[in-house]
Parts: sequence; structure tokens; C-alpha cells
Amino acid sequence: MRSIIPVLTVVAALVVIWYAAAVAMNSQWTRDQAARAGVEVSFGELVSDTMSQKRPLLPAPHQIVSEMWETTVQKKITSKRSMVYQGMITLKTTMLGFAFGIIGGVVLATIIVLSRVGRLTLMPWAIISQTIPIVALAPIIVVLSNAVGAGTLMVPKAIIASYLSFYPVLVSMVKGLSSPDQMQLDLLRTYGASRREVFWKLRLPSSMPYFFASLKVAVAAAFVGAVVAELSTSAIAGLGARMLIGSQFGEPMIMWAALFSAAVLAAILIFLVGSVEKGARHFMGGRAI
Amino acid sequence: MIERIGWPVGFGILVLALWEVGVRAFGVSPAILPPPSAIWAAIISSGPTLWGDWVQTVVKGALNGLWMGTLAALVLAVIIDRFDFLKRGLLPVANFFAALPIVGLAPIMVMWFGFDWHSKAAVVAVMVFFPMLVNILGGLAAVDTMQRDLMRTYGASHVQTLTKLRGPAALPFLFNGLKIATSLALIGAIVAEYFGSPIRGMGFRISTEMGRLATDMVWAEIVVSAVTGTALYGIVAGIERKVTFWHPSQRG
Amino acid sequence: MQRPVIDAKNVDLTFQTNDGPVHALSGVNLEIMKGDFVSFIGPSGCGKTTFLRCIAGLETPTGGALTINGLTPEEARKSRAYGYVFQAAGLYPWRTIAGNIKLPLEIMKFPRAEMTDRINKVLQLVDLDGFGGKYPWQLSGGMQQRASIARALAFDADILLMDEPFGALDEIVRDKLNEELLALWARTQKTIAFVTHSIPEAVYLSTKIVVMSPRPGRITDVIDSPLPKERPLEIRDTPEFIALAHRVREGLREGHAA
Amino acid sequence: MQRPVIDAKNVDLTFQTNDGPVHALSGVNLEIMKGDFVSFIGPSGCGKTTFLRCIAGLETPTGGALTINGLTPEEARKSRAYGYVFQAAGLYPWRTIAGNIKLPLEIMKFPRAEMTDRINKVLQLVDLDGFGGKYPWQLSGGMQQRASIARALAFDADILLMDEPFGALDEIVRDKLNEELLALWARTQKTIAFVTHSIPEAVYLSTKIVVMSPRPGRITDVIDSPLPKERPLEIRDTPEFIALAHRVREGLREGHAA
Amino acid sequence: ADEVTLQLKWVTQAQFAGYYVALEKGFYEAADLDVTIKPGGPDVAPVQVLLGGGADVMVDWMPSALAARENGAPVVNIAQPFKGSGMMLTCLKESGITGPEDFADKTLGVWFYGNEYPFLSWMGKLGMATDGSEGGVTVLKQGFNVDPLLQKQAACISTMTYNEYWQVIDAGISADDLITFKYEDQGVATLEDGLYVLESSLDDEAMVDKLARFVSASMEGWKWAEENPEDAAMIVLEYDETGAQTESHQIRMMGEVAKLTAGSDGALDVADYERTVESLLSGGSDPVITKEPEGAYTTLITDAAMK
Ligand SMILES: Nc1ncnc2c1ncn2[C@@H]1O[C@H](COP(=O)(O)OP(=O)(O)OP(=O)(O)O)[C@@H](O)[C@H]1O
Ligand SMILES: Nc1ncnc2c1ncn2[C@@H]1O[C@H](COP(=O)(O)OP(=O)(O)OP(=O)(O)O)[C@@H](O)[C@H]1O
Ligand SMILES: Cc1ncc(C[n+]2csc(CCO)c2C)c(N)n1
Ligand SMILES: [Mg+2]
Ligand SMILES: [Mg+2]
Repeated sequence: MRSIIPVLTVVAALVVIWYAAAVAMNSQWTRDQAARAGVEVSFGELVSDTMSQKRPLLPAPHQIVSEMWETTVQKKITSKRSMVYQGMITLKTTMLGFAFGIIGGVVLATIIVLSRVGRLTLMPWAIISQTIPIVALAPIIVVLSNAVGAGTLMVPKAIIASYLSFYPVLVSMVKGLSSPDQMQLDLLRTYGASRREVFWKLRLPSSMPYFFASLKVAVAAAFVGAVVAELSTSAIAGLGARMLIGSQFGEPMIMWAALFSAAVLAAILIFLVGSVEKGARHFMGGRAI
Repeated sequence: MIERIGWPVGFGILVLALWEVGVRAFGVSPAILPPPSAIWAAIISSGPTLWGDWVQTVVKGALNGLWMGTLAALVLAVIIDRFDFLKRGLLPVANFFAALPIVGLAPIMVMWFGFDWHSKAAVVAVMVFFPMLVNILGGLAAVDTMQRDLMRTYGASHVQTLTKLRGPAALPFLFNGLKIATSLALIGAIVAEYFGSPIRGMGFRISTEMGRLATDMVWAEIVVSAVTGTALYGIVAGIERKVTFWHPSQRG
Repeated sequence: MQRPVIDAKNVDLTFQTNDGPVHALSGVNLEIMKGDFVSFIGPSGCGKTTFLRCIAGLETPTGGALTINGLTPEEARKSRAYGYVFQAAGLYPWRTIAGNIKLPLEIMKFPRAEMTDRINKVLQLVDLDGFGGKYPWQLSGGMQQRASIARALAFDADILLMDEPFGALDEIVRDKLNEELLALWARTQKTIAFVTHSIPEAVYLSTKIVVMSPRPGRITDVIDSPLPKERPLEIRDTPEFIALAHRVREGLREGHAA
Repeated sequence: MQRPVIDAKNVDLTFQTNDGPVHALSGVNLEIMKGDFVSFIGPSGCGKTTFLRCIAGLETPTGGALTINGLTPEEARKSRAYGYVFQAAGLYPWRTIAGNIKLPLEIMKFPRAEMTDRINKVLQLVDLDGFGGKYPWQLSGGMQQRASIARALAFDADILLMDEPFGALDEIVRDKLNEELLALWARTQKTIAFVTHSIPEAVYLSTKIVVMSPRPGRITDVIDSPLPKERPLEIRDTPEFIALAHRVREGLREGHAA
Repeated sequence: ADEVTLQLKWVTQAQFAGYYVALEKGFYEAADLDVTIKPGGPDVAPVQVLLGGGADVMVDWMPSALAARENGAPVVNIAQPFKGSGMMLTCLKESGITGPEDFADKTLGVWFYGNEYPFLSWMGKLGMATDGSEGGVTVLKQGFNVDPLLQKQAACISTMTYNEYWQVIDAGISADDLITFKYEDQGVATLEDGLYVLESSLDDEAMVDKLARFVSASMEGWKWAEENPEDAAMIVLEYDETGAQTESHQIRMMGEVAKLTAGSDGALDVADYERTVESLLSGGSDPVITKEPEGAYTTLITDAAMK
């Protein structure tokens, strides 16, 4: 609440800068066009033209807003032209990839924490895996999923999304599962607890704050993965595909609107996951840790 | 030490062996998945090409973008940190922008900065900017009240507190951010080449070689990228060990 | 004659570290009888914690013999001989107080009905009835420490090992818990091994005070307390008490100088 | 008559929190003279730290008047009147011991040559010469705490504010540092305000003991010590000392009950 | 019904109208086929999908198909619905280009991903280096749009007569300001959208029969689309899952595509094939294919399709 006014101020400042930049960046085209047509443009004409180009270098904010308005509010959400419809497709991919990522991250982290050999072998490769450009793997993942019969594009897209989202979960869970200190571990040893009991009664519950803290990063990563997957592998549906088509068919407004819709969706996702985290904290004994 | 190298390398060799044998046993077309031996052969025979691509993408695109994005984040973080009003206003906005799938900006950057490495560096700079900003701001805020109060009892100025206390205290966070940023930088530079590029560069090579089914060459680039990424990570980790030797996590 | 509950004969423990071996314990001889309250006191690093961990079978001596009721520490641990209380309360923040006390009972597979009984009993014992449903952070430091004692008592171990359990508390709360601990000990007749840094605490609580010294970790003095079993807090202003405290302090200072 | 160095008149401080106001200090009146060694003792949460922070100008009272040598605390802070020592040593891990001590000197822009002098002098003062080049984590807890005292002494502030500086140390090390602190105080004639949880420590060190009580945080007793300035450690076994300790304990217990 | 999966080379657009029309109008159904159409994208190599078993038939351009064949992917042309080539280089007049000889020292935008082969063979014929050296051309790998021309990052860019050319026009540059070089006119045209399958498909008689029915129904779709360009465009729009395509653009594209399919009954004209091969073999220092391909096409299917 305290930050409403500063945020509004900053946003207002950004909008002003944006408009100025739009005029500056788009005016070249206007002048070129005038030169091609052999006419002079006044400053007023120049400014008004830079605000309403069909293919601006940088669209004015109101152009993006009106495009987003048209494609969200003014379209039925069942229509393919609706940004909400496309967003739902991306959302589905994201959630599936997020789920795969969580499972993968938790399972790997468990292996890594419980076995020294697992830690020595897997951890470096987990780091290396994140240095491989996912776009290079995308076609291979699509073709291989095709080959094993998981042909619907949803699965390979989700795999790509999970490839990015498992890592933050893994790192946090490794930290979390190894967060119990010697004293806490020794306590259970004085009870003669088995490794399994130590895992279920101590390591896993101790890791929960780390787990939930990683979810925000993971869901954002899954979302980026989903968009990249749509952008590169299918161009069939979803916000990523829409960006690509917007770019290819000379409709930058579609691209900008898709980009901003993606940001809104990501913000919503992060907010939702944040709420889940808060709820979970409460369930785990509230203020603790 | 032997174990710390031996196990991961052994695991890698095992995977490669299974891959080689599996590809041959099931007769997988090399156009889909080439055997490691073919990838190795491609690396050996295309040295100059790989080198040229590496210079274009890593040196010109990724590293330039990395330092620009990091520097910008550093400067902005210090400014934001100075003014509470800005911190409260800019941080939520920055978080919103951080949520943007930045790769979507690649076609726009190509449109703005041309098809050569400048646009790649721009994509990389934007991509690394937000994680760096968030990490640095987190680091600057990470000093405990006691340490800050100590500076107050000395009547230290803002700049003094920044250079003598909060700057050093933020270093571990900065390196944390850098570790994330290096891999983002590579990926960003490669992806951006998909949206227009000169006829060299790792992203260019990956996309065109994939088109002519020269998957061995695609994997050769993937290997180069992974090795580069791992080396960058290692370098950052090494510098981190040197610079933040005092941090408990580095004392082991 | 009675057989000692804890019997250490010439116990050695050397840690191998990067900087060479650390002699944490060297030639430690000690007999603790059933119902004894033994305090260990000594400068930091003299091996108090290490010795307690050896008793509990968490650390294995590199030399000498250590038996618990004639068993090895590991065997004794498996037979639930120990209740261990650490310096920090170390309650699990995701479990309520009752849940924390239930933890060892779950692991030792007590029947469900008995669990509730035992939890209620020990909560009463440490004066925390009504707080079973609260989470640790909703309690003060002293209450948390009592809960952690309750946890160690819940499964009726014969031997209570306490490693600076009151180190983090302020003096008044500490006094109170000291009184309560004495009362509890009188009631249950458990054998207690207690590590502390505080001379008055050691003197006030113990039937036997073990003074230790570092490099190598060893016992420099074992003082049998002449104080009566019944000890009001005011006993601390008596000459006997002060004399005893003085002796302990002298022993300690020697250890430090060494 | 001499003017007090620290003069608190009816000081109030109320924190506004989510759960309503917390009265951390209420109607605090206190005069501290030049060269006094004043200990503050009281149960957790009674406002000891808060009062020290008010003196240092780190917290602003919501009522009453507080002057330091006739100045406001902020003005006094700007004029480098304070050396503040916190409970934890709080040394910067990226600086050596000498570097840590140099920190306030850098900030206060001492000439370079003088810096080295001062560092060597205070290192000697706290018995740490030869350790200037080490990093904090290479020192024991007691040595770190001494280093942090050296840091507070380096720029020769008139007033030393110490918030449980020895809380984390064992009794023997503590005794030693207490002795050294007394010697230092005798030598430098600084005014010292000292927070502690330990009754013997308060009695041993102070010329004036301030007993505080919580909810609302207030002063319940101010005891002027009849002990001589010269205090060997053995003074703690004298009847005067024990009587004084007893009085403090009683005062504390009342505060706790309230 | 027999199942057939068709992998397109690019996203859903009027370039592929015939197949969508055949699907929508029930021509496939009438031929007892159950057809699935998979759109392509920047990262999708149709040949790979074919090899991976993700599709039975693909739409591809002959240069990339032949290159793939030489790289060990046994693909075979079974039909050629596109008779003409729609590829051209579109240049800004203001760049000073009046003819191919003016390309020297200019930057030219080229599509890669298999589309660069005809361009390279053209430059080979012109004797212009493509490595950026003096007197040669600088090649820019063009992305998915015409921005390089609008932003004047390139003097010329690759365009299709049916698509990108019109985007340049739509962006506000009049045709008078442009100069175009059609590959057809330069004698370097290669065969574009053809239908390809794996060799192994042809060993199976049932498969051959299925493919024949598929080609014949597809051609029926193409002929319908040529006659009803507007309706065909609307059908394509119907199938565009992204919902980002526009009506006017697709109608115009259909009109242009119709010109390219007009001369074809589906059968591959062997003369066209040989011209393409020759052009690819002659690609200067770095020919696209190094030896005359064998068995790269078959008329088996189209013969059967036309009874
Ligand atoms: N796991 C270990 N590896 C190596 N050295 C150890 C280990 N545990 C303890 N030591 C060393 O053994 C010695 C005794 O340590 P111990 O913890 O028993 O001391 P302590 O008397 O409990 O000290 P404190 O009062 O500080 O708790 C110390 O020098 C310590 O550094
Ligand atoms: N910044 C703050 N905001 C709100 N309440 C505070 C703040 N600082 C202290 N308090 C409250 O003021 C009261 C006094 O706190 P203070 O830290 O001065 O106690 P103390 O006597 O130093 O206790 P301790 O012995 O535990 O250090 C406590 O109830 C505390 O919770
Ligand atoms: C990387 C890449 N860039 C551009 C195209 C373009 N493309 C392929 S077919 C076709 C026809 C008309 O739109 C076009 C433009 C591509 N396939 N791959
Ligand atoms: Mg210990
Ligand atoms: Mg305090």
C-alpha cells in the first residue's frame, strides 16, 4: 500500500519516457516516407504519425493497450483471436512443465542429498545442463517425443518448460534437505531413528521453506520455457506462437500485445505461487523460519 | 579431489557410451540423434568454423551483453538504493519487467540494433539486467541492523556505508547473480541469432545445420556451448572464491 | 558395591583434521552411579560435548573402554537409554509442542494411546500443560527449553544427557529452570550428565562436578559435592557453596592457564 | 557540582507495531557522571538495548529529554562521542583485525600515519598484538570480542556503550575480559554504559547498577556500589559483594514477577 | 479410413491452402483418408519429423530435400503441386541497385534453413563471393520478417511473391520504390513446395495406394482453391490456431499462390527436376549437392493417382 504512489510515479515517468522514445525512434520512418512521397512534414504531423504507425519501431503505449483491449476484452475467450484463449494454452503448458519440473527437481535433490555418489555425479551435470541452449534441444525433443509416440505438442513443450524449471527446485531442495544441522540430526540418532525416518521426519519438513521459496523462480522459468517452446517448435498456438506470427507477418502490434499479455500472465502466476507459499507457511506453523 | 572429478566424469563417460551403443543398436538415424563419435568427428573437422561462431556469439554477443547488463544493474541498484522513494516505486515495476519472457524481445532488438552482434548483446543485457538488479539490491539490504548501526555510531555518510559495509556484504549476492547471468547470457545470445544474424554464430549454425540435417554439427555447437557455459561458471566461481574468501560458504 | 551406570576407562578420542590430529579427549576415567547428577565444566574446547557424545554413542572413542550399564554406547542407544537435551531447544518449528514431544515416541513406535498419555504426563512435569497445541515460536525461550526437556523425558530414558541446556537463557529464568530440574531429578531418580559454563549452576545442581581442561581434553578434577540433596536457591549464599564455587573456579583457572 | 555526561529526564519510547504499541521505555530518569561505570541489568525485553540505542542516537525517544554533554544524541554521534560494542563481535569478515579497527578511523578521516599508531596501541591494549593481520574467523570468540572492543576504543570516544559484549563467552574468558575492562577503564577514565545479564558481572564491574523491569520498560532500582575502585577477582567472594549481588537478584526477581 | 499425417514446411497460411481445402471440403474423407496436418515452425525440419516417424508426408522445397537426401535421409519426391517458383529478391531502389551486377558490396537478406541453396547457386553463377570479401555480397540471415529492408539494414531481402513482398507494400513502401529479381527470371529457380515421403513408404503397396489417394485428393483441393481463392483463404484462416493471421493478407496470398500451382496437375515435370538439380550442382565453390541424385523422385504415385 505504502508503495502505491511511488509506483504510480515511476510508471508515469516510464510512460512519458516511452512516448518520447516512440517519437524519436519512429520519426525516421515518417521522414523517409515523406521523402519517398516528396513532401514536407511539420513537427505536429511528425508526432501524430509516430503515434499511429502500423509498423512502429516502438509502439506508443496507448497502441499496445488498445491492441490488448481488443484481443482480450473485445473477443470471446473461446475465439482463437482472443489473447485469453492463447494465454490459457501457454498456461496449460506452463503448469504441466512446472509439475514435471517440481517432480524432477525433488527426486534428483533427494538422490543427491541421500547419496554421496549421487551428489558427486549428478550435481555438476545439473549445472552443465543449464548451460545447454534449450532452443538447440527443442527440435530434438519434439522429434524424439514424436518417435516415442508422445506426439501431441503439449508433451514436448512441457518437457522444454520443465528443463528450465527443475533447476531452481533442485538447487533449493538440495539446500533444504541438507539444512538440518548436526544437532538436529544427532537428536534423531539418539532415538535410534533409521535413515528413512530421518528423511521423512526431519529433512523433508525442514526443506519445505526452501521448496516453496523456489517455486516462484521455477514457475517463471517454466513460463519462459513454455513461451520459447511455442516460439520455436510449433508456431501453432499459445502466446509464443503469436509473437512469432506477429513478427513474421509484419504485425508488430500483435507481437507487443502478446509480449505484454505474457508479462501479465507471468505476474499472475508468480502472485498465485506466492500465495500458495504464504498459505503453506501458515500450515507449517506460521511465522517459523 | 580425485573423487570430485572422477565421479562426474565417469558418469559422463557412461552416458556417452550408452548413447553410442544405443544409437547403433536401435539404428537411430543420425539425422535425429548422431552418435557421440560423429559429434566428436564434427568438432575435430570443423575447428575454424566453431571458433568463428564462438567469437561471434560468445565474445561479441554474450560477453558484451553480460558486462553491459551487469554494469547497468549495478549503477541502477546503487541509485535506487539511495532513494527510498525509487526503491518502493521501481522495484515492483522491475519485478514486472523481470517476469517478461525476455526472449520475446529478440525480434524487437534485431529490429532496433541490426542483425549483427549489437542486437545479441542488447538481448543479453536485458536478460541479465533483472536478475543482477534483484540480487544486488538483495545484497545491499543483506547487512544486519547491528552492522549498519555500527556505521551510524561512527557518523558515517551514505557513501561510506556503501563502500565500506554494504558493498562488500553484497558481493556474495553479486556473484550468485553472475552465476545465473552467465548461463542466461549464452542462451540469450544464441536464441537472438534465430531472429536474424550474419552468417556466423552459434545460433546461426545450430538453426541452419539443423535445416540441412547436419545434426553432428548441431551437437558440436551444443557441446561448445556447454563447455563455454561451464567454463564461465567455473571462472565466476573461481573469482568468487578469491574475492569473497571471507564468506562462510567459501571457507568450507 | 553398586556397579556404575556410566563407566569410562582411559577413554581417548582423537579427531583427524586438516591441521593434524586434535586430541579432544585423553585418558578420561570416570564412574557415574545411578541417580548421580554430574556436571561437566571447563573452558571452551576441552571436550565436554565430545565426552557427552561418546556416552550417547554419537562419537566412537579411539581408545579406552566406555560402557553403559555394561553395554556399548551403541547398544545402549538402540535400547533407548538416552534422553539428550541440546544447548538450543532445537524444537521442530513445523510441529506443535505436543508434536515435538511425540517425535521420539513415533520413532520408537509406541502405541498410539500411550503416546497421548505420555505427552500429557511430561507436559505436566515441566509445567507446560495447556501449551501442547502451540508452536515453538509462540513460547518464550525458557518455555521452549522446558519443552525440549519434556521431549527428552517422554520415553523414560534412564540417562539424561544435557549439553548446556540453559546457555541461552537469562539468569532469572535459568535459576527457575535449575530449581525445577532439581525437583524433577529428585522425583525421577534419573542419572543426569550436565554440561555447563556457569560455576554457580554446576555447584548448585550437582552431586559430582567434573572439571576439564583442554589440549588435550582431559579431566583435571572431580569434586563430590558436600551439599545436601535438598537445595533452596538461597543455598548459593552459604559459605559451603561459596567455598565449593571457589574450588571449581581455581580448578578452571588452572585449566585455562595450561 | 559537576554536570552529568548523560542526562535522561523522563524518557519515553513507544514502538508502534502491528500488535499495538510497545512501551519499551517509560519515564526513565538517569544521570551518568563522567568516569562512571554503569551497568544495566534486567530481564529480557526490559529496554536495556533500547535505552543504549537512545543514548547513541540510534533511536529517538518519543517523550522526555535526553542530553549528552548538553548536546542531543545525534549531535553527539556526529561529533564521534561514542564507541559502541555489540553483543556479537560483529567484525567485518572481509577485513583483517587491523582493517576492522581501521574502519572507524577511515570514516573519521584520521591521517594515515596516525592510524597505524592507534591500531597498534589498541591492539596492545586488548592484548592482541601480532594478530592484526588475521581474519576474524581465524580467532576465537574471546579474541574477536576483544578486537571489537579495540575497534570501539581506537578513535578515543568519551563514552563507551557496551551491549552484552561478553554474552557469548565462557565464564573464564569472561572473568579475564572483565578484569581487563576494569583496568582499561581505570587507565582511560572513560564513561561506560554496560548491559549484562549476569549479576556477578554487573556487581563486579560497576560504580552504579541500574536494575530495569519490563512492560513498560522502566528503571526499578539504581544501586551505587560501595566497592572500592581497586577490584581483584577475589572480591567476588567477599560478604559485601555477595550482599550487593543479593540485592540485585532480589530487584531482578521482583521485575520478573511483575 | 487410412491415416495420413502431413508435415508442412511453415506455419498455417494460404501457401498450403490446397491441403486445408481438401480436409475441410471432405476430399480426403471421400478418398477414405483420415488426414492430420501439422504446421511447421522455425525450429521444425520436416525431414526430421518424417525420419522420426512423426509424419508420413511432408511439404518441402527440392533444394533442402535433395541436400537432406545427400546427408543420408532417403526422401523421395512423389508429387509437385507447385509448378512455378515464388522466390525473389526485393530491393529498395534508393540503395542504387538496378541489376544483379550492383549487388557487389551490398548486404542481402537470405533465408537459410534450406532456403539458401538457390541463392548461393545464383551468386555462384554471378561469380560473387558470399563471404563478405571485397566485391562480393554480405549475406544476412534474414529472420521471419521484412524488417531488415524497412530498417535499411539490407539493400535487398528474400521475399515470396505471395507473402513477404506484400508485407513490404503494406508497410507503406510503394511498388515504384522497389525493384525485384525473380529467381525464375534469373534462371536459378528451383522447385518449391513438393510432397515427399521416405523411400521405405514406397516398398509397401498399401502405402503406395494410400499416397496415391492422398495426392489425388490434395490436387483436388488445390484446383478448388485456385477457383475459389477467397473461400480457400477463409478455410486457411479457420485452421490458423494462433488467430493472428489476417483475412486480406491470406486472400491476396491465395491469389498469388494460385499462379504458382496453376500449371501443375501434381505430377513432377522431369525437365523442371533436371533444371533444379543442375542449378544446385553448379553452386560455385560450395555446391549444394555434390553428385547427381538417384531415385530422388518417382512418378509412381502420380501415375497411380491419375489412374
Ligand atoms: N567433528 C570434529 N572434528 C574435528 N575436531 C572436533 C570435532 N568435534 C570437536 N572437535 C574438537 O575437539 C575439541 C573438543 O570439542 P568439544 O566440542 O567437545 O568442546 P566443548 O568442551 O564442548 O567446548 P564448548 O564449551 O565450546 O562447547 C575442540 O578442539 C574441537 O575443535
Ligand atoms: N524496532 C522495534 N520495533 C518494535 N518493538 C521493539 C523494537 N525494538 C525493541 N522492541 C521491543 O521493545 C522492548 C524492549 O526491547 P530491548 O531490545 O530494549 O530489550 P532488552 O532489555 O535489550 O532485552 P534483551 O535482554 O533480550 O536484549 C521489547 O519488548 C522489544 O520487543
Ligand atoms: C528460419 C526460417 N526463416 C524463414 C523461413 C521462411 N519461409 C519458409 S517457407 C516460406 C514461404 C513463405 O512464407 C518462408 C517465408 C523459414 N522457413 N525458416
Ligand atoms: Mg560444547
Ligand atoms: Mg538487548
